Amino acid sequence: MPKIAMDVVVLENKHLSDDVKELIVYAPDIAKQAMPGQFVHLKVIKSEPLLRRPISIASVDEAKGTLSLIYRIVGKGTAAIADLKAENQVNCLGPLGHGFDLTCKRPLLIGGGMGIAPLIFLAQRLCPATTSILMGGRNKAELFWQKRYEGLVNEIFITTDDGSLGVKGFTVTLLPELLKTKQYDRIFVCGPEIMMAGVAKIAQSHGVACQVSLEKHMACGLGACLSCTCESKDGSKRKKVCKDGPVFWAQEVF
Amino acid sequence: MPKIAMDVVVLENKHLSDDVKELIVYAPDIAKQAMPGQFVHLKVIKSEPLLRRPISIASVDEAKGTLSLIYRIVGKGTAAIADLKAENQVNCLGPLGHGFDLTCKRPLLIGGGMGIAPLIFLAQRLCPATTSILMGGRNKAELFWQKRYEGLVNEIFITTDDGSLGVKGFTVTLLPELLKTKQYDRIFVCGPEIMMAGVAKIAQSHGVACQVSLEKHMACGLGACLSCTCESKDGSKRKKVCKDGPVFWAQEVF
Amino acid sequence: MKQNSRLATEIAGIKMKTPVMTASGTFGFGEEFSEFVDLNQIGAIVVKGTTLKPRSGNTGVRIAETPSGMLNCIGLENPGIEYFLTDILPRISHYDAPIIVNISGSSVEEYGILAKKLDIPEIAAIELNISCPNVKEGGIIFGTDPLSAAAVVKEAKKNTKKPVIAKLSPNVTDIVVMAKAVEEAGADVISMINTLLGMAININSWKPVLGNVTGGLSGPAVKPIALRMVWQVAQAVHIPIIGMGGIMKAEDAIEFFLAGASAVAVGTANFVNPSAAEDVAKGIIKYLEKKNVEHISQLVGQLKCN
Amino acid sequence: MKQNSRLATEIAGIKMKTPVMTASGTFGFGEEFSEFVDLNQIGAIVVKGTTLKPRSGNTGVRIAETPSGMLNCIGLENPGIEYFLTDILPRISHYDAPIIVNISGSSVEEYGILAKKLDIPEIAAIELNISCPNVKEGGIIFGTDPLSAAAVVKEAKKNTKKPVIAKLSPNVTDIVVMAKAVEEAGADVISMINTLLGMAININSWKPVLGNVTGGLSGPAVKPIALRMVWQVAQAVHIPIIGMGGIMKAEDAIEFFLAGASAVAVGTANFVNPSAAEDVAKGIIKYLEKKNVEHISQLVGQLKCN
Ligand SMILES: Cc1cc2nc3c(=O)[nH]c(=O)nc-3n(C[C@H](O)[C@H](O)[C@H](O)COP(=O)(O)OP(=O)(O)OC[C@H]3O[C@@H](n4cnc5c(N)ncnc54)[C@H](O)[C@@H]3O)c2cc1C
Ligand SMILES: Cc1cc2nc3c(=O)[nH]c(=O)nc-3n(C[C@H](O)[C@H](O)[C@H](O)COP(=O)(O)OP(=O)(O)OC[C@H]3O[C@@H](n4cnc5c(N)ncnc54)[C@H](O)[C@@H]3O)c2cc1C
Ligand SMILES: Cc1cc2nc3c(=O)[nH]c(=O)nc-3n(C[C@H](O)[C@H](O)[C@H](O)COP(=O)(O)O)c2cc1C
Ligand SMILES: Cc1cc2nc3c(=O)[nH]c(=O)nc-3n(C[C@H](O)[C@H](O)[C@H](O)COP(=O)(O)O)c2cc1C
Ligand code: FES
Ligand code: FES
Repeated sequence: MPKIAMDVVVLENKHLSDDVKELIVYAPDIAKQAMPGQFVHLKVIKSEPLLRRPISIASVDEAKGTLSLIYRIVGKGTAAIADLKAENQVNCLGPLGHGFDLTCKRPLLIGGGMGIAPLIFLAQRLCPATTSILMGGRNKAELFWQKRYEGLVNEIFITTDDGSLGVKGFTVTLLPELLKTKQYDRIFVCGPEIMMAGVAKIAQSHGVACQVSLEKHMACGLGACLSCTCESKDGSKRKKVCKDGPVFWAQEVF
Repeated sequence: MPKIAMDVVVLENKHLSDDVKELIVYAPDIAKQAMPGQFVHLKVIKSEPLLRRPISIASVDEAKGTLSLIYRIVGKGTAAIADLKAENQVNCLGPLGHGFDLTCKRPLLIGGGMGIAPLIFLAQRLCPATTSILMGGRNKAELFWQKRYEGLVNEIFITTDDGSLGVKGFTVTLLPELLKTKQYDRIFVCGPEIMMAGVAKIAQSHGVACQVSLEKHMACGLGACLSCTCESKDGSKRKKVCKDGPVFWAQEVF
Repeated sequence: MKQNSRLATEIAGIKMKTPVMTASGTFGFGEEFSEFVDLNQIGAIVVKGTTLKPRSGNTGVRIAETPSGMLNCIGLENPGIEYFLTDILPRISHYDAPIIVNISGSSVEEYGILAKKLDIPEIAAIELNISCPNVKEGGIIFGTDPLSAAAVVKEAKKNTKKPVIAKLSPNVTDIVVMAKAVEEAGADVISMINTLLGMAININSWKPVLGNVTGGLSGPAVKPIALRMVWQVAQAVHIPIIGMGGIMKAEDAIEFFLAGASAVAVGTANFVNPSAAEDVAKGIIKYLEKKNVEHISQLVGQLKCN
Repeated sequence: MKQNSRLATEIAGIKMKTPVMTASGTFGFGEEFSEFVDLNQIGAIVVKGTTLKPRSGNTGVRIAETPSGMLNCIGLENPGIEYFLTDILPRISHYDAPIIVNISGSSVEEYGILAKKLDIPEIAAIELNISCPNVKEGGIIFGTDPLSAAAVVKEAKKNTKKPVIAKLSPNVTDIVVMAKAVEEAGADVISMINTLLGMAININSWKPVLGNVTGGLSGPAVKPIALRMVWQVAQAVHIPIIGMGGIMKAEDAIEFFLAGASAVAVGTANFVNPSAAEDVAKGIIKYLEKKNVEHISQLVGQLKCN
C-alpha cells in the first residue's frame, strides 16, 4: 500500500459554517487505501504557503473514489485551500500515518472542535458496531455535525461551553456518567490536547481502553524531519506523530 | 492627474498568439488620464511574484473605461498575469511615466517585437495625422498586428528576419529608403534596444526627430528606487526610465 | 489617516506621529510617494543614501526578484550632499514628517564632513549607512568590523548635535558585538537590518542576473533573520532600535515591536504597495484597539520567552 | 529514472549516479522516502545529524513557516551513533546510493570518536555538522570560528580514512575565511550552506512561534545567500563544494553548478515534493540535453562575470 503524492481534482469545496469548509477531491488510489484516523498532506499548487498542510480524512466514498476533508480556516494555508474551486487541482500526499484500531464492539467516540471531522470516517468503518458519539464545542454554531452522523451512530451526546446546545460544560463533564451507565469497550477521542488528556485520564480510571489522535506542526509527514515527535510515556523511543500516529493508545503519550 | 494604485477587474484575457495575450481591465480613472507611451505596474494579488510588472498601455477605450495591455509570457510574473480570468482582480498602479510627444504631422512608427503593442495607442492618439508604421519581427507568426492598425495608419511596412512576411531583414534595413522617399517629420520607435539605437542613428543622419521608449528592470515605477536609471547622453543628470521616461528623445539617451 | 495617540513616538528626541518610518533607498526623497502616502502623517522619511560627491551607481541590471524577496545593487546612486541640500531638501522640508538623512562615506572623515553639513534645522537625525553591500569603498567594510563601526559613529557624533542612528549590517557573525560597539561609541539609535548579500544567476546566459554580480537581499524572505537580530540586540543594548527587514503589513511590524524595536521602517513593501507606510500604521492602530493596548510602547520588547 | 552518463559524478572518491544528494535532516535515513524516490538512483543519502549519545531534541513547536522558507529547531533529535550502526544502517546499506553520515559533537574529541566509529565499509563519507544553530554545545560554535572549525576537521581526518565533508554555517561575516580554514585543515569537500538563524513571533500570544525561540531558516528564501556564498568559496578553495540552500527544482540546482558547486543537495524541497531529489536530477538531464552539454561537470563554475 504505497503512499501517493499527486495532483488531484477538486470536485467541491463548500462552507459547512462560517469558517469551516468541506473539500471533496477525486483521489481513488488514496480513497482505496485510507483508514480512519489517517490524514493527507495538502499543497495548493502555485500558492504562497511553502509547506503542505495536514488534514484528516473526514470520510471516503470508495465507489466514487473521493475523499472528504473538513477543515477550519485559521491561517494562510487553510485560506489557500478554501480558495480552491471545482476543477482546480491540489497536490495530495497520502494516506499518511496510522489510524484507529477498529477491534471493538461498543465504542464511544469523543470529538471536540475540528476533532469531530475524522470521527465521521471512523464511525463509517466501525459499523455495524453499536457506536455512540459525544461531541463538545464552544456553542451551538460550532456543532453542525449531527446530520453527518445520522445512520452512523446510535446515540449523540452534546456539550457546549455556553449551554446553547446539549449539556452546558465540557465533554469531560458528561463522560464519567456515560461511562458509568453504558458499557463502552473503547473510547476514541480527537480534539484539543487538554480535552484528550482529560478523557484519557477518566477512561483509564474506568478501565476503558482509549485511543487519542494527536496534532503537531508537520513538515514532511513521512517520519523524516522530526518536526512532530512527542515524548512517549511507555518508556519507548520518542514517537513520530506523522508516522507512528497520529493515533496512539492513550497510555503511550499521556 | 494623480497616479492610482487599485484593484481593478479583469474583463478579458485572451491569446493573440502562442505566447502573447491581451488583458483588458476596467480602470476608468487610469484610462481617463493615460497617454500613449505610459505604462501600468501590475501586481497579481496573492500570487508568488513579489514585485509588480510594468506593462505598456496598448490602447484605451475611454468610453468603456478600459485599458488594453498586450504582453508576452516570458517568466513567472507574466505567467501569473496570463492566469487571470474574467472577473478576477489585479492591482494596477498607473498611469506611470512620460509618454510620446504628439506634436507632429507625418510620423513614422517603428515597432519591434512587443514594442509594437504601445504604438497602437500612439497611432490612435496621433489621428488625424498621416501615420505610417514599420514593424519588424522574427517571422510571420510574430506579426499578427496588422488588423490592430487598420484605420489607424495609412501605410504598413513589414520586415521579418526570415523573410516569411514583408521584406527580409530588419527594420533598419528598410528605414533609409523610407526616409528618402517619404517626408516623415517624426520617428517613434519601440523595440529591442539595439534596434532603437540603430533607428536613432539613421533618423539623426536624416535629420528626423526621433523618440524612443526604453525598458529597464523596475521596482517602484515611481522614480524612488533608482533601479531603472540610465546614463543621459545630453550632459544632464541620469534619467529615471520609469519617471523621466520611458519615452525619451533619442539624443537624450543614445 | 488622522493622528492617533496610540502611535505617537519619540526616540532619541525624534518626534514622530507614528513609529512607522520608511527605509532608506526605498522611498526616494518622499515626494515620489506623495500621491499615495500623506507625508504629513508618516513617522519619518529616511531619504536615499547620500554621499559627499554625486554617484552614478552600478551599471547593468540593478534589481532581481527572488522568492519572497529582491536583490538590489543600486550602488548608492545619488546626486551628492550639496545638490540634496540646495535642490531637494527645500522641496520636502515643509512636510510634518521628520527628515532623516542616510549617509555613506568612503572614509571615517567623510562621515564626519557629511554629518556636519547635515547639522541644520531641517534635518531630524542622521543615519549612518555602514552596511551597504553594493559599494566597494565604505559601506559594508565599516559595518562588519566593530572598531571601524565605532570610529564612524564617534566621528559623526563629534560633528553634529543631531541624533545619530547607526544602521547595522546583518552580514556578520555576531550582530550583538556590532550593536554594542556602536552603542559605546555614542550612537543614539540603532537601525537594523540592511540587506543580506546575495546573488542570482541567469541559467540561459550563464551570467549573473545583476550587473554588479552580487546584491543586497531584502523583503519578506529576510524577515526571520531581521527579527532574530533585533531580538538579540534589544537584549544587549539600552538605546532604541528601529527594526526593519521584510515588513509588508502591520502584523510583521508588530513582531518587530514585540522583539524589542521602538520603531520600524518599511522598505521593499513600498514597491509592492506604495501606501505601505500608512497601511502598516493603520493596521497597528487596529491591532492595538483590538488588544486594548493604549500605546505602541507597551508592546516594545514584550516577547514572552518562557 | 535510468542512469544517465551526463550526471555520473565523483567527488573526493564518492561515486554518485547523479550529483543531486539529499540534505541532512530533511530526508531521514532515506527509507522514509523510498515510496517516492528510487534510493538506488539518487546521488547520495546524507542521513540525519547523528551524535554520540541519543538526543531527544528541543521541546515545543519545532517548525514554523516563513515567506518562501521555514524555520526549524529540531535540535538534533537522533537515536545516537550506536543505534544508527546496529539498527538503521543494516536496513539502508543495500541501496546503491552512497550513505554519508552527518555528525555533531559537543567537543572536538567527540567528532573524532564519531568519525572513527564510522570508518566502516558501509559508509561513503562523513559530513561534519559544525553549523547547527539549534543546539547550545557544539554545532554552530565550531562553525563560526575558523580555528575551532579547523580543529574539528583535523580531529576527524585523524580518525577516519573516509572523505571528510565540512558543512559550513552561513551565519558568519566572511564565509571564505571559514572555507579556507577547513580546506587547510584537510577537509576533502565543503558542503554549504546550513541554515541561517531566524525567528518568528506569534502576535496573538506574544510568544515565540518556536519552542526554542530561534531556529534555522531554510528553503527558497535563502537561495540568493547560499548561491552567493558558494560562488565566493568556489573562487577561494580547490576542494569540491556541495551546494545547497533553497533548491526546489532543476533550475535552482543549475545556478549552484554555475556558481561553482560540483554537487548539490535538496533539503526543504523534500517536504514539499517527496520526489524532489529525483525530479531535480531529471530536470538537469533535460537542461543538459537542450543545451547540448555532455556532462554536468562542464557547468561547474562556468559563471561568466563580465
Ligand atoms: C494529523 C493532522 C490532522 C489534521 N486534521 C485537520 C482537520 O481534519 N481539519 C482541520 O481543520 N485541521 C486539521 N489539522 C490542523 C491543520 O493542519 C491546521 O489547522 C493547518 O495546518 C493550519 O494551517 P494554516 O496555514 O491555515 O494556519 P497557520 O497558523 O498560518 O499555519 C502556520 C503553520 O503552522 C502549522 N499549524 C498551525 N496550526 C496547526 C495545527 N493545529 N496542527 C498542525 N499544524 C498546525 C501549519 O501547518 C503551518 O505550517 C490537522 C493537523 C494534523 C497534524
Ligand atoms: C516601461 C515598460 C513597459 C513594458 N511594456 C511591455 C508590454 O507592453 N508588453 C510586454 O510583453 N512586455 C512589456 N515590458 C516588459 C515586461 O515588463 C517584462 O517582460 C516582464 O516584467 C517580465 O516579467 P516575468 O516575471 O514574466 O519575467 P522574468 O524574467 O521572470 O522577470 C524577472 C524580473 O525581471 C524583470 N524583467 C524581465 N524582463 C524585463 C523587461 N524586458 N523589462 C523590464 N523588466 C523585466 C521583471 O519585471 C522581474 O522583476 C515592459 C517593460 C517596461 C519597463
Ligand atoms: C532598492 C533598495 C535601495 C536601498 N538603498 C539603501 C540606501 O541607500 N541606504 C541604506 O542604508 N539602505 C538602503 N537599502 C536597505 C533598506 O533601507 C532596508 O534596510 C532593507 O531593504 C531591508 O528592509 P526591507 O526588507 O523592508 O526592504 C536599500 C534597499 C533597497 C531594496
Ligand atoms: C528540518 C531540518 C533539519 C535539519 N537537520 C540538519 C542536521 O541534522 N544536520 C545538518 O547538517 N543540517 C541539517 N539541516 C540543514 C539542511 O541539511 C540544509 O543545510 C538546509 O536546510 C539548507 O538547505 P534547503 O534550503 O534545501 O533546506 C536541517 C534542515 C531542516 C529544514
Ligand atoms: S512531520 Fe516530519 S517526521 Fe513527522
Ligand atoms: S523603478 Fe524605481 S526609480 Fe524607476
